[in-house]
Amino acid sequence: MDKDFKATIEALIFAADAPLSVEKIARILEVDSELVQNAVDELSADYKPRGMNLFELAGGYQFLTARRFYPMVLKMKDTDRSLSLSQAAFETLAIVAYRQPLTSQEISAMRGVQSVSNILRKLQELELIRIAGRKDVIGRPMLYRTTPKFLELFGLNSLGDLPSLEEIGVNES
Amino acid sequence: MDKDFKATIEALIFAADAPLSVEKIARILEVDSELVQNAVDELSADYKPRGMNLFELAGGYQFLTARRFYPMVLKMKDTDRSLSLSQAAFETLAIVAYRQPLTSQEISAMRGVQSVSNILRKLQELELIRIAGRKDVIGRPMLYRTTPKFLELFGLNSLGDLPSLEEIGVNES
Amino acid sequence: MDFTPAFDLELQLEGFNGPLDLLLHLVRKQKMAISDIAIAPITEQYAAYLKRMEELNLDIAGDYFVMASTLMLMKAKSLIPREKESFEEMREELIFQLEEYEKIVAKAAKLRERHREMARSFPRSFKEKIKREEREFKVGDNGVFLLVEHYAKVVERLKALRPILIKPKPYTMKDVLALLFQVFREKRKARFSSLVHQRERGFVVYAFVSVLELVREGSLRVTQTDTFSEIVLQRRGIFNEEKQAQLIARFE
Repeated sequence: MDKDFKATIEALIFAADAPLSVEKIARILEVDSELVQNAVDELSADYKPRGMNLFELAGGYQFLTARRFYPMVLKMKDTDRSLSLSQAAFETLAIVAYRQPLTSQEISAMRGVQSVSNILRKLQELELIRIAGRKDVIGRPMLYRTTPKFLELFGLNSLGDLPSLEEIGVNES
Repeated sequence: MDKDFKATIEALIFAADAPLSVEKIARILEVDSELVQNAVDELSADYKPRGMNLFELAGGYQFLTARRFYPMVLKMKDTDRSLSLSQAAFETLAIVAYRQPLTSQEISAMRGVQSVSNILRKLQELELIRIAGRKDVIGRPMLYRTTPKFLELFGLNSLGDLPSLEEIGVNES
Repeated sequence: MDFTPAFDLELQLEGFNGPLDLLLHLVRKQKMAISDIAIAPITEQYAAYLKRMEELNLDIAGDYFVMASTLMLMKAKSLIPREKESFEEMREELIFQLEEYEKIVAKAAKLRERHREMARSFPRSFKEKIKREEREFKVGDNGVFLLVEHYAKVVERLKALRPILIKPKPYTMKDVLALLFQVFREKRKARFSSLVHQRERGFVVYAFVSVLELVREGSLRVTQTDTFSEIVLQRRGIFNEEKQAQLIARFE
């Protein structure tokens, strides 16, 4: 079999967003499906001992990490620690960062939502914000502030290092 | 070389979301960096004739489809990874890349314009540049730097790989 | 090809990225080295380009005009013998700026080329889910920017939602006096509390000041039997239009 033909198919399957069917590959390459099927079968065998395998899924083919290397991949992903915050959580964190100290009611009002208590709890668990006293009004609601860890994670020396709205070309009022 | 060792590294690079450094692989596998480097070099050679190649980018390794299959992959995907940036944005990015870290005022002066804040914002949205602290002068203006993603998208392993002026054909006086 | 300035300009319109770009284009058109730049003719050509851009109703950024005025200042200095030194300094500065800019343009072109080349290779686009959930939070390279962007969004949203407050027109002394005159044209006696019933504080103050004034000049008599008890007002003088105008004039 032509090596480049196989390599082209390899490239297509690798770059596809979802499992790629033999028919679709045949259409792209303008060749016979049978030819593609043979190449895919060969590829599948070639990849058996490797780090990724060719899986037949949902009527198509897709490269996935070989199962036996999952423990190592997990170890890698753990060291990544790249958990991202939801939009809502990021927005809440931004409000606390810029307006601290403030109460959860004040945050809710700024975000135009009923409650932010779940998000605040999550941000507290991540040690990004903390309770910093109570406001001297009826009900004495708790006040929130960012933590030193917040500064550290965002690479800031102090809250004074937060970019101002003017600096990004937005008017405050 | 142990086949499984190479396959493990293959799996890690394949499963990572961004270029993976030799040091990080060595840490995960708890082996010597040199050993990993040898395996990566072998892998790199193994993949030369294939559909995807191992690219050295942003201080790490990443699988990408081989350039020669571009027309076929493009046919499948319709759109490539080209950033749609204006000439002014490319100039601004070049200034940041070659002169980092520097302030927006310094960039404006080099481009002979009053403000580059919109362009900087756009480049930040694309994660090509980032805020990297403040300059210790009056007003403490923000300093900008390029990101690893910039290196990745521009095919650079490190900032030292930026094309030199001789390479470009301009005399540095 | 015909290279009249206008035609040339229309070809170039989209292309200029700022005053330095335009200036560099003019220098190259003259086939001059940057270091040999002749300020007087370049100033004229630059001005002609701006004029043409205006004629074509192009939205020209202020940056172009700043450069135009710098060039004109230089041209003026070049004609005055005692400004010679200052002129030379400015010229050197401009040459340096242009030379640096030329390098940037070359670098930008090279970067663009590299990117175009790189964009021909595709990453694996399927995201496999091999992850444990309890992971620590890590901030990306753009964390601080995302923070201020999110905050900007909140502020912008609040701005959009802010109701447009229609401020109630404040009372003037004139309005309050007019009301008092109306009351005492009809009545001989009135309670202060009824005059200011459900009125806001400002109105009450104005009314009280007006009453004091009317008492001072003998038009009203005031009785209050006890501290904080009702103030009763009694008419003593004349409450007509003429008197009203006279009093208002006094307050104005």
